[in-house]
Amino acid sequence: MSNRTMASLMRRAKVDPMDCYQCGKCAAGCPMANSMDLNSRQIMHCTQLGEAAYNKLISSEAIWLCTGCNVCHERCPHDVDIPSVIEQARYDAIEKGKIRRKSKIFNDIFLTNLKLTGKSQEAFLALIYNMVSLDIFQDMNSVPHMLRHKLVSVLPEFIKNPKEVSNTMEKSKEWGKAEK
Amino acid sequence: MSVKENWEPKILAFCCNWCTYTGADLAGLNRMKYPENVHVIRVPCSSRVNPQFIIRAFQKGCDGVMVCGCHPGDCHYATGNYYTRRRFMLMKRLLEHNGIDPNRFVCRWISGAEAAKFRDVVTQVSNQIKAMGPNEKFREPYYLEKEAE
Amino acid sequence: MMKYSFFPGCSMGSTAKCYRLSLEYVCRQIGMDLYEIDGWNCCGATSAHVMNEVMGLALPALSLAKAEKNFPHLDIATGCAACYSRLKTAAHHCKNDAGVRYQVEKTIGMPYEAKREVLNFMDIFGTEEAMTAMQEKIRRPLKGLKVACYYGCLNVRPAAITGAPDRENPMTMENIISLSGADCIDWSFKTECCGGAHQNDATTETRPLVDVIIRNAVANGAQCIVTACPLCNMNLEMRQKEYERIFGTPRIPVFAFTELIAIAMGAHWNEIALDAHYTDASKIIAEAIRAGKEADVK
Amino acid sequence: MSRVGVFVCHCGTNIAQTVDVERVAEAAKSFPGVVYSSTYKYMCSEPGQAMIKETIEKENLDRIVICSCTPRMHEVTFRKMLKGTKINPYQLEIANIREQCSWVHTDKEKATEKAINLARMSVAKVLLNEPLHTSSIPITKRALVIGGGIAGIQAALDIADAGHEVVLVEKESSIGGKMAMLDKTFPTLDCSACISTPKMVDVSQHPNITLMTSSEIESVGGYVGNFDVTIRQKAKYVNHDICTGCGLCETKCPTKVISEFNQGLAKRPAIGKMYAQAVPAKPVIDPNACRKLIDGKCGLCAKLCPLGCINFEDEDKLVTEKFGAIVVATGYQLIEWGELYPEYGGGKYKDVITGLQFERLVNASGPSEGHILRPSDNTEPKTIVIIKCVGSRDPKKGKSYCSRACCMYGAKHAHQILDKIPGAKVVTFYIDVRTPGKNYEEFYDNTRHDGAIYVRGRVSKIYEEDGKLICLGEDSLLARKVAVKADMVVLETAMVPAVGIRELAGMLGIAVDNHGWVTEAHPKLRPVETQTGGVFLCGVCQGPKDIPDTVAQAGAAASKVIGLLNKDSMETSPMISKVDESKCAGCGFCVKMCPYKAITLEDIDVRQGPKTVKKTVAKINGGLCQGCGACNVACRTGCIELLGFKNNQILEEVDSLCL
Repeated sequence: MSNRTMASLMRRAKVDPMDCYQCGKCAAGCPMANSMDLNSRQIMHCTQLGEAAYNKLISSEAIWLCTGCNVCHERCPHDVDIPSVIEQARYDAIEKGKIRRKSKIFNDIFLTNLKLTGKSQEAFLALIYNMVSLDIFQDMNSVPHMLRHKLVSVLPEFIKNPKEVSNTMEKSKEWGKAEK
Repeated sequence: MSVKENWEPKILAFCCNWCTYTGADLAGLNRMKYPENVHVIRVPCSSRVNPQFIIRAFQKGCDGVMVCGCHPGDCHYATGNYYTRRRFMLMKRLLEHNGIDPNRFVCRWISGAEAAKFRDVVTQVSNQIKAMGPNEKFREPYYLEKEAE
Repeated sequence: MMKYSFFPGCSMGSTAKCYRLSLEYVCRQIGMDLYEIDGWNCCGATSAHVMNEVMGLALPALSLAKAEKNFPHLDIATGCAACYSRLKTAAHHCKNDAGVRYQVEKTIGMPYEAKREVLNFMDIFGTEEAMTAMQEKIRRPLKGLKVACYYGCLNVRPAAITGAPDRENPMTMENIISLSGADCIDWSFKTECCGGAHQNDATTETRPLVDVIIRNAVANGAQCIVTACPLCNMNLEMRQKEYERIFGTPRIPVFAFTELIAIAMGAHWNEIALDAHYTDASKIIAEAIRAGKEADVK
Repeated sequence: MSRVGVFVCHCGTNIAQTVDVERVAEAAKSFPGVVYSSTYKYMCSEPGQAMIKETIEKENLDRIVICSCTPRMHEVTFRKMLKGTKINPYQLEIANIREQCSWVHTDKEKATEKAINLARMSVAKVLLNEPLHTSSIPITKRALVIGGGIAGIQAALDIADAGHEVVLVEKESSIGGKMAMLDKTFPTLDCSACISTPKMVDVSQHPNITLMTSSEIESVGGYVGNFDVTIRQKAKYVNHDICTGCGLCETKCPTKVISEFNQGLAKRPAIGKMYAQAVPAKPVIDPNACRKLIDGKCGLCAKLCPLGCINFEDEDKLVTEKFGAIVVATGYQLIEWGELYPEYGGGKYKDVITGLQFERLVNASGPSEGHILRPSDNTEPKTIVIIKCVGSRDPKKGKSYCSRACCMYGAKHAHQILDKIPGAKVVTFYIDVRTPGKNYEEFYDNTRHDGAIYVRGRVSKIYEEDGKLICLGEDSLLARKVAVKADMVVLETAMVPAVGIRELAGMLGIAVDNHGWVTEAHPKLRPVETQTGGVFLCGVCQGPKDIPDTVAQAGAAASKVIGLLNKDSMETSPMISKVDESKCAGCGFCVKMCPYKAITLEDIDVRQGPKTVKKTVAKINGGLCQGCGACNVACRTGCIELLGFKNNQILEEVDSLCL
């Protein structure tokens, strides 16, 4: 591949896109395929076609819907590590500021929370996410059950030294490989 | 001895008739380009290459020697290149023992279809030898004198 | 020697109450020691590795490095599939790629050599030693309970990281559960993804995933599903009411696999908070215990 | 004093445009031994050759160097040319100044320099060339055909029809191979048995063919024209000389085991014919199933046989025979897919079957008498999924290659289902449809018109729910996931080489590729020859192919065998190793090196002063030696020389480059 962006993507993902012969076994097994605007087979096709198609890929919703379950890679006859391609495509998307709205909200809340407490607080996350994303009533019917059985605590919990975590997170960003 | 300007190394390549020589022909057929300083000697099999030939080449003024054959397992004569492989592991050490940089001696597997690999290997070896400069060890005084002229 | 460093993960302290209590119960019974990693932190799943490559490796490595410092001779155990995957990935890359290890060590400011293995509790309870110990402690076998063992995706895949020998039809959990006397059904969605990673930010899209899993389990005769991951567990059971309304999905209790073992060992319901499940499980468990007693009498 | 002539070819402009040929010719005049040099537009052309011949006469040359294209191209041409002159054809060297000089370089100055160097090296070598003469070896006019499938049958018949004796060896108890299992053949849909059984009968009745069933090759010695082959005839426990094939034993045998011929879909007795039309039409006992042979408790067949043919004491026999040529036609088997594809159930679903199992199901002489029934419950399936490329085109789990026949027999299966089951639905999952053959595309077209649905995508998973096999695939043309609820699934699995091919190849000294397919001598120009002289191949053992190609290849192999056997003797290459017995110490190191077992140690008488003493020396068999030269290097005393590539010849080449 002559194109530098593509060459760099493939080096990082350790995948040769031309290994893929578009049989579709990956998409057939993908649990999310029907919700994706580009399914895993089409994602690989985008990487085969070059820069323009790749730009379409990094603007897609699909890369944010991948659950990383790896069933595509597991069953691929040519052992193409599709999750790794998607992962790298996401980093490229982040660098260009193209993140699916809901994913951005969720990930930002998650990482902010993590930075502050060193732990993820499932209930708080869900609550804040629902408010910011305007899905206010999502999962609300589970709340009484959770509170009754003390499945969530009312106050946020902290790990011993949250500072270490926030330091690690800050330093991680210094290496590049996608920001935010 | 100082390296003369525009110095070109002399590189000898022993190529087996069935794979590498065919690959070299294919490189020609495809009009691939590689340095002129490589000369091929055709042998039926890489296992035909007597270590004596290599010593002689260095002695007489070659700067690099290559032995190329079929990929292990693909030998036209079934097992010949396995002998080559073992022989030239020892050869490298022998050269080192004698004070010749073992990097001047290269053993590669190039099939009849790998014209591009032939070109790449030959080019790379040629550049490598060029960077190393002329071989001075092991040579008969006559050739050294001739070169000094 | 059944001793492990223990990485609990965030869910163990909250939503996975049943899992944690039953896990602790079983460990007490068989004399397995878990040493919680001092000062462990969240592994970052599912956001860190999505947003930043190094962060996705450094966060789990931070906990692993601490474990390595405190308990240099113990393998690391974790009960959550997502944590397992992140920890194992970090350990795998640090072990096999000197460049990654350098980056990670610089980032966390600690040395980390990735000398010890990261294990999930199926690996741990699946060892011969643990199996024998558990077998000895079974007091009231659960007779006739039909169980679908659900592994989820990250406990078995990717193969290069987990090293799981069979990714389509693994049997470790079945072997463990069969100790409890329950019958494990043969079904086809053991290792399909439940979409847990996107249960907040892509709820609509992940709903059908849970639906097909539960349907296949029920179609193959399962009375309950057991998992080895708090995220899977919550995702499979929390919204069943909603799925029933939307897809007509049948309702089915979902347990952590340690719960069934704990019950078979004689744990009291309160001890392991069995009533904290979203779908009532008391009936089938009581039935299984009763059948077990009858079989014993005969 | 040698008189060398150097002829430099322009090759039109191919050489001349980057190499100054005149300068090369001029420089050549100064080389030691050279008395003449010239250039010409096309040396290989008729006038070019005439010019060389004339010059040889005129200048009284005794050896020549031609600077032209690669020796792989025209060495043979020029050697033939020399046959008509006073020079021995081996007094020739070719300097490769086209492929390895003019075509790969651009700098004319440097290229010319290199061409001069190459010419000098060739001149240095040719000075040491010796006249060589071909010798001849006699040929045994009998052929051995290994494998009794349609390839072996065809080859045996063709060779026998040409008047040569043939021995056909088959490891099973009947010939017929895979073709005998099939129901119909694409694209004409003629009945496989109807076209193959007459050929099988022809084999059994042909006066020139000796049929050895239940036999395997034990060892192979010798060389082209003179092979010594030992064949193991496995015990049949039935005396075929008196057996009439009445079949009484078969019907009464109480032991029933899984039938391999019916692909596990039915049972067979422990004694019996492989199938109804078996040739020879006589039973054998399966020693792994027969109760009498296992624990001595039965022997019913022996009591029943009216002619007393049963002999439980029968033993394997070894026979050694001489052959002039060998044809390898060992065929294929289907890949064991169960272990490889856990996502397809790994074999736990009874109604997920292979293409060959389907052939038995749909075959009128098969277990269900031609009714397509589900193996699990013997009901007629309504929806059938056909999955192609299972094990083929799958480098991670199976094989990287395309099995070539599956697209067509997949279409045939679809056609047969639609034909036999009214209202049936057939969904074929494919990656590509490959129909390169006469009337193949038309057949595929018809199948689609018959109603077969083709979905482009590979199935990711098969699972059972509510008694249906659910096939999850992607319709990649719509980019949507599809789940087909099937009653039966047919997997068109990959062809893999027959078991034991590597051992057989080892005995024959032929090569197999990393999959185990036998390697032909040249993929295009020598497709039925192997690298060992006198050993030919045909059929699927060389790589997946369909019946027409197999039969065509069998005919081709037969014609090569006939061509060889029609000769009384054959010439051998003179460029082989030669031992200088006076120097040989008899260490035997070369014996171990030789890949062709061409070297043996022998005692000879030598005169030492007044006495005659015994001495052990290496002897080279000219028929076996292929001229690789491995023994030369191994020889401690330097007494073995490879004619045409002698040590001093190569050393001279080295020296002359460094001048």
